[in-house]
Amino acid sequence: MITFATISFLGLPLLAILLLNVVSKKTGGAISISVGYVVAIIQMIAAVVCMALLWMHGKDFIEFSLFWDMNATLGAAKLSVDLFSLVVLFCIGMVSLASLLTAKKTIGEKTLNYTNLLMVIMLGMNGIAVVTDLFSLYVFLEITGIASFVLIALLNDKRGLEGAFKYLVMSAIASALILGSFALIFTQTGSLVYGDVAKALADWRNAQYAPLLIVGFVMFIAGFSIKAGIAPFHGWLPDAYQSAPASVSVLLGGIVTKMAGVYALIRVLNSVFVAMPMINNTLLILGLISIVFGAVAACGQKDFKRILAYSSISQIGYIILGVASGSLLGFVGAMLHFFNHATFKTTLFVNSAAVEMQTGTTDIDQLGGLQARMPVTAVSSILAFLSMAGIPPLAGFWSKLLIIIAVWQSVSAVGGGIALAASIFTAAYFLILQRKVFFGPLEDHLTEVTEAKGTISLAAVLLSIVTVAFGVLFPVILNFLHLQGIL
Amino acid sequence: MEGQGIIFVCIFVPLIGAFLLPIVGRVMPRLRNILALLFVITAFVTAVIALPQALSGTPILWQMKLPLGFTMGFFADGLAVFMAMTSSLVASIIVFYSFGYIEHYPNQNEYYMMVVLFIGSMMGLVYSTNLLLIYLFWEISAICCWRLIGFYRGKDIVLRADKAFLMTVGGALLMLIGFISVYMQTGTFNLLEMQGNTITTAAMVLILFGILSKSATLPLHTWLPDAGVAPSPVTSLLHAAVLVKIGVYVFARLFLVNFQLDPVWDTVVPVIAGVSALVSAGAAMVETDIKRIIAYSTISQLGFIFLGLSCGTMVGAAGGLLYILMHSLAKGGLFLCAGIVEHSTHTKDINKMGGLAKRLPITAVAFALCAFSVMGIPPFGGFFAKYMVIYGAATSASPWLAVMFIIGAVMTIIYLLRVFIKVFFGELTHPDIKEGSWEMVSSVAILGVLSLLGGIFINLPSYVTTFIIESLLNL
Amino acid sequence: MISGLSSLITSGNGAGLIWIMIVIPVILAFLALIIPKTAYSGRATVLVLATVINFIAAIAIFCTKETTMLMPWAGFEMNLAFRIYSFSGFTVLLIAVFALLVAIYSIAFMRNRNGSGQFFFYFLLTVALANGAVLANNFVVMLFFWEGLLVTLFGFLLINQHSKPKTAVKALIISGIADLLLMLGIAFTVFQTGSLSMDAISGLSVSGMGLFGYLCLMLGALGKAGAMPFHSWIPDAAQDAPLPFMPFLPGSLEKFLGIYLMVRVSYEFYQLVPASGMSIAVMIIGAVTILLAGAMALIQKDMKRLLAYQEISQVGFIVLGVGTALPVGLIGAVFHMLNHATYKSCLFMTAGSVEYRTGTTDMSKLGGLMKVMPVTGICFVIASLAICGVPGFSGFFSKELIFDAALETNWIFYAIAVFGVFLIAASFLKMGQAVFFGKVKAPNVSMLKEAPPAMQLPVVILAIGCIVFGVCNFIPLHLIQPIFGSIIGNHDFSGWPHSATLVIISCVILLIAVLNHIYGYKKTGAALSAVDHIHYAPVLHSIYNGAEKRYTDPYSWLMVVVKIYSYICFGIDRAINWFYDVLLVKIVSFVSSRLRMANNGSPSRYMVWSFSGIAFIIMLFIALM
Amino acid sequence: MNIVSAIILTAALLMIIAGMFCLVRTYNLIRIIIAIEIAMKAITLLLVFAGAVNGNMALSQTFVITMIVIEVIVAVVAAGIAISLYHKNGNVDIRELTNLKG
Repeated sequence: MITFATISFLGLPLLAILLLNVVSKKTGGAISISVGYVVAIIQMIAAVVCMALLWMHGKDFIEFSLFWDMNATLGAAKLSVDLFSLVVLFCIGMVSLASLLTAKKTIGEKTLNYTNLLMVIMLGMNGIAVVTDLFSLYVFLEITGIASFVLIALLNDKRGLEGAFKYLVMSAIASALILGSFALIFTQTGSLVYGDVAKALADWRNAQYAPLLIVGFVMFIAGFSIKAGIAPFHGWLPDAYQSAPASVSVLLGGIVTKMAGVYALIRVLNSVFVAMPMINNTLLILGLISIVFGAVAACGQKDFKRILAYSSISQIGYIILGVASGSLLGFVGAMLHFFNHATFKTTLFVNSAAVEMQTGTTDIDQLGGLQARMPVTAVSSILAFLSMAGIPPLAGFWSKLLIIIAVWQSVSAVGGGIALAASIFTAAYFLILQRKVFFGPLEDHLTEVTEAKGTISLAAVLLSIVTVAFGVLFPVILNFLHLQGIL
Repeated sequence: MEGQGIIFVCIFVPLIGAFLLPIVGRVMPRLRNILALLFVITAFVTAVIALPQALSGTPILWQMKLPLGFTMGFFADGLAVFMAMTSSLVASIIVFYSFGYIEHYPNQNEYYMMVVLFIGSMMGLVYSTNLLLIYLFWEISAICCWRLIGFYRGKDIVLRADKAFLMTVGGALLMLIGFISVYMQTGTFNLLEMQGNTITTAAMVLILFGILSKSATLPLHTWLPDAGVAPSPVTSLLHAAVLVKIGVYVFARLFLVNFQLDPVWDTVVPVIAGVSALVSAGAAMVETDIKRIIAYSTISQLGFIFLGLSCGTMVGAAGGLLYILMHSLAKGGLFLCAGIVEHSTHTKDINKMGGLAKRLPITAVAFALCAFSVMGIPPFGGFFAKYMVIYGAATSASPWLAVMFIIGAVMTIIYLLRVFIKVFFGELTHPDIKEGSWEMVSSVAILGVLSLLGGIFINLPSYVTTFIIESLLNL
Repeated sequence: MISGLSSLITSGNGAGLIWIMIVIPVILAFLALIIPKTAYSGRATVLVLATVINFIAAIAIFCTKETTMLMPWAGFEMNLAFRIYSFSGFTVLLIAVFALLVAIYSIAFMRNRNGSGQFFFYFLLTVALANGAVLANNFVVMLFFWEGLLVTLFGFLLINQHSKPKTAVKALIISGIADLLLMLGIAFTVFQTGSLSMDAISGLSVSGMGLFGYLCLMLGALGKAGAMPFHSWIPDAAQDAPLPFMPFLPGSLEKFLGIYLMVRVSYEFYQLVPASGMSIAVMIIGAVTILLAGAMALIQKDMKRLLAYQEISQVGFIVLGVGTALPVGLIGAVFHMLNHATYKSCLFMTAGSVEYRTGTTDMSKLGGLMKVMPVTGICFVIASLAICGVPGFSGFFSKELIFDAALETNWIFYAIAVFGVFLIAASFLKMGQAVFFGKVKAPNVSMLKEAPPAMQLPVVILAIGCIVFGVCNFIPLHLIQPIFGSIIGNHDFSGWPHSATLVIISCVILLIAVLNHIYGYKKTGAALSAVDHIHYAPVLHSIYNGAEKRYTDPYSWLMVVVKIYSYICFGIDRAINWFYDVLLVKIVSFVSSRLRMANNGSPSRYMVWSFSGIAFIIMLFIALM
Repeated sequence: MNIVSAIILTAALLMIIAGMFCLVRTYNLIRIIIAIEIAMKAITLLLVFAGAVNGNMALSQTFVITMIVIEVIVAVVAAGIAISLYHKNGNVDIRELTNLKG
């Protein structure tokens, strides 16, 4: 059971890729989406099962291996899942499912390509979630990255290509920086497994190449900041999000940049750079800048997806803030916010996909009063946005609260205060978007618009339910975490 | 325990029931209306049932232990039950009024849902023992307020709704920072566990921001007059019965009951309240939009409530509570009357109205009754509240505050008379209008009569408020 | 009911009486409102019944020994407490008498007029509230009834003025301010003693907090009595309200209440020291009122307005008397209050009778009415003699007492008061001659006849009162003096004034007034313009002009102040709104548009940002290390 | 630090700077790809240097080889996008790529 569950994270996407490339192109398009559904759903189930197993056995993590013998010495990439990676894996499944649900109506004849690439990107992300050494991390990062470039450019339109190229260039720089930092760190450690690196770095100040290590740290932060889209490294992010096809935006905004940037950063930070206040504090400041910058910039945007992109920058700031606080509470907050962000941001991108599909545009100046015509989309967007703005009892509030308490407690009250007060800008762009798209009088040329039927609405509804349920049942979750000894 | 059941019914019937209404509304609009009324009345009835126990000295308490000091619970002491009763009573009448007012507009499902949710959040807020819960319900009410103000969906109207939302949420965020600062100091969000703590000035200021923004006190008040674009029952709900009272209630709950304050706040808060009362009273004199005038009057009267609650004397505090009740009844009535006038004449400009007393006699009388109550003229209920507040101020550490509020009271008389005379007397401008529907007219009549009875049978409400204040302050 | 009443009276159950005095008028008031217009006699019956019951109960109360009653009410010592004692019993009796007389008069007057139901309704409510205010033994209870009169006042003034309710607004605002000051005064007073019970407060000193308390209480009482600067609604009301309102509220009831409180405040709650600053201040208010209102009365061309100004002027005398803080002033003031109510009600009623028959009170349209309305005319003359203070009539005796007191404090006050008498006499000579003597002149001469008996009855009774209270002044004075036994000792003020000099001076002044009138009459040939030589005197002319345009009306100034203040506040409010609506929005949109422009779509720009970000990180590292 | 490491590090630094400068200053898509490759080669050098310093040459070599493979894929994808853009725009000037901004 446990083996199956763990192996399915990497094995299933691989298997699906094989399967999809065996079938002919004609039939492939039809079944590929269904295959995707199966993979995504199984991944979600597997994540939940693993969580249950962790809980039942009272373990912190489960180690496993894909092809090699677990106990082989050389080159044996050990994989491991703990609660955080399982939450993340669940999110990957969830967002992939949402992306697939959206894709069914929007992607057209490229369905097979799309599903193939989706499987690749899932493989990459799952890999990021389960690896335990920097080398494998890099490999899966690149897999994720390459798949997402192609996905953005999937429809081969001008905008998509442009966005993909910008993403590619920035991502390559990020890779160079990350890899450079790994190389510099490698000078000191001689191993790339998280635990070994952490041990070797514990005494880094006395190392032979200490200055090089500092350069490595800088490169590390900068590299992952580009990947995560933290201000001021964010330039590519709105362009990529805006230009991608609707279902790919769902994927990118919901999970990909979070995996490639934020999760990897958190993972490395937590397992490698243990107790380095310098890095934590830097990230804290970057997180604060991101929060304020993203939110203020979002207020002036004219495009639905760009608003969401900038809000991602802002929300990533919160996650970074939680981790940077260095305390367990902050980490849990970040984890929960990661999950919540995946939920509400995916909802919003699904909504933007619905609006784009039904009206043909995402320019908010050309929209208005859609609530009368698209009630499901409107209501789910309100819920998602309120969750994002940290309005209780929705999910976003609780994770934000934990993060801010953690920052307040362990670093500075001012930081926490600023982070919280910046939510007002979140509320501001939420209102601008709602007013221009959903609330307000119905524009004349939109009177014929109907609700996006079928899978898109289904995705929005399901995700909204998750957001609301998580928020309302948060006391239960909190109690559970407490009983598990995590809090 | 039976008592806890009562609180749960009181909170969750409207809170959860609200979400049923749109579903019911798709099938049977009439049933939806009745259900909405029923939910609100349930809240009122349960609050009344809870009153004896709240006054008995062993209030109902329900708690759920949570880690990190997040322990949540509901607690029905006299103050909470009093607020619940006041707001649900007025809200019931307002919902009843809506039957007539709102029936020709689209989005009724959302309207009833939001109204009932609004009441539910108020119920939840007053019983909460946890700062987070207070914040939670506080924000729910802000959301409802946002949807309700934007009910007519016009571009301008939605902008105003956004403004109200932004200002109250902005204040609330600052308040949350204050809450967290208190949490850092005490290690818990549970009010019952942090009773009697002295809180820092910074936290006090931050929390005050939230309270002032919600209760529309200078300088965070400007959303309230702008919210007059909402349907009249909504403005009534916002300005009179529920929304602005949330801030006042939290002020009473936190600073009257729970925290020790530096004595300097006994002067600072009344001064803020006084400036607010005076400036808004002046603005009310200049405005020509009937709803904006009454809205400014609300801001002005809230100053009196704050004065009563913050001046540091028992009489003042009891007067403040009494003021909440009387103001809810009377101001609710005024807004509903304004709604009838607006509905009949299709204008809100008082310069374009006149002599309506001939055509809307019951409305005119109800308006007069409510206006006299707000002015604080006996035998209407507002008199006692105003007297107690001013007496409380005059006997506090800084008696000169009372002078400020006497000027405010004079201004109240002047501007309310101005509206009353301009609208209901003078040359008849709209000869062919008639009274609103029977639901609307009877609602305002009830509120007018309640304002009067509240003064004549003052011993009932006054007994409750006196008891509450004495038991709270002698803890 | 009557039997129940009599048993109450015999048993001397004060508490029951108090309820009768308050509750029964209220119930009957609603009855009068409900009875349809067609059943006018029903309404009238209710009114008479109520006032008669009230009268009987008042007699009973007057005869009752000191009684207190206390019921819990609004908490915090705000008990429903009443107290019957000599002064309150006396005042209640006065209220009842005048209410009864005016009721009889108004039944005849209001027949066939609009709004009689409302009028009776407010009438009875006013009686109930006034009774409550006088009998109250708790400040809040007193304030409750006292301020409640605002509602009925407003109602009275609205009855005929649906299209132009300016006077109602003015009256409510002015009285409202006075009542709020009273509220403040009560708060300050109670602050010193800690008790709301009125009989628990005595002899506070007028200093410090007490000064404010006393001042506010006095202003509240002055406002009710209609002294300057709270007077200006009364002349307007005289023109706008149904006529019986004038003898009822401003003519009698409000004076009783105001002076009742003034006396209690100055002699009971506070210890007003003779010739102290506050005493002088109150006297100045009185003197100014006498002078200005008298001067205004002089030039009026309308009976009702003239009477109204005269009435204000009379209040000045009373205030002057109270303000001396001397026993003789006190007795003079209370006696004057009674006399004033008598003759002023009588005068208003005669004016009402004139209006009833001729349809106007404009003196330029009237003349020689003595021939057609002899009873009314004679009563008018008697009351005029009383108000002018002609020796032998009631006004003379009370005025002499006040003169005594004023002279004792400072001769200036005496001089002003005496000059006031001149103004009064001059204006009454003018009005009397213009309206009742000379050629018969009226808009409808042919249909003129004496007023109906029901209107004559109270007029005659009051006229007789003017004579009786003068000739047999021991009757009222022996009622009044025991009330203030503790203050005045065993002194008896009845009988002829003790200072012959003052009497002679008064007589001389009256003579001068007559000469002045004759001079003016000879000069212009018309009674109405007999004072034109004063009206159009060089300097006075422009002052009068201004006054006629209400430049001297404190209310106009108040409204100007309110308006300026309101615009300032509105400006502040708009500025705050501008901050949120414009400035904040502009700042945020400016910043975000800059950020938009910064993101120009060029990858090299993004890279430059990234490199600057790296530089920033390095700086942070350096700073953090 | 010996002279060899100093030379290697300086070389790597120069290559990185060259790559980055090229990235910022050039407008040709193909040149940008080349610039990325230059920078990546510097990183490769660093990895080799690291292996030499800590003695774990095997891991270093594995890493370098894997990296080269990935680099190729990235370069291929980038070139593919560049070619597509050339088909759409008729040139490979990055200044044409400003549809997305704001």
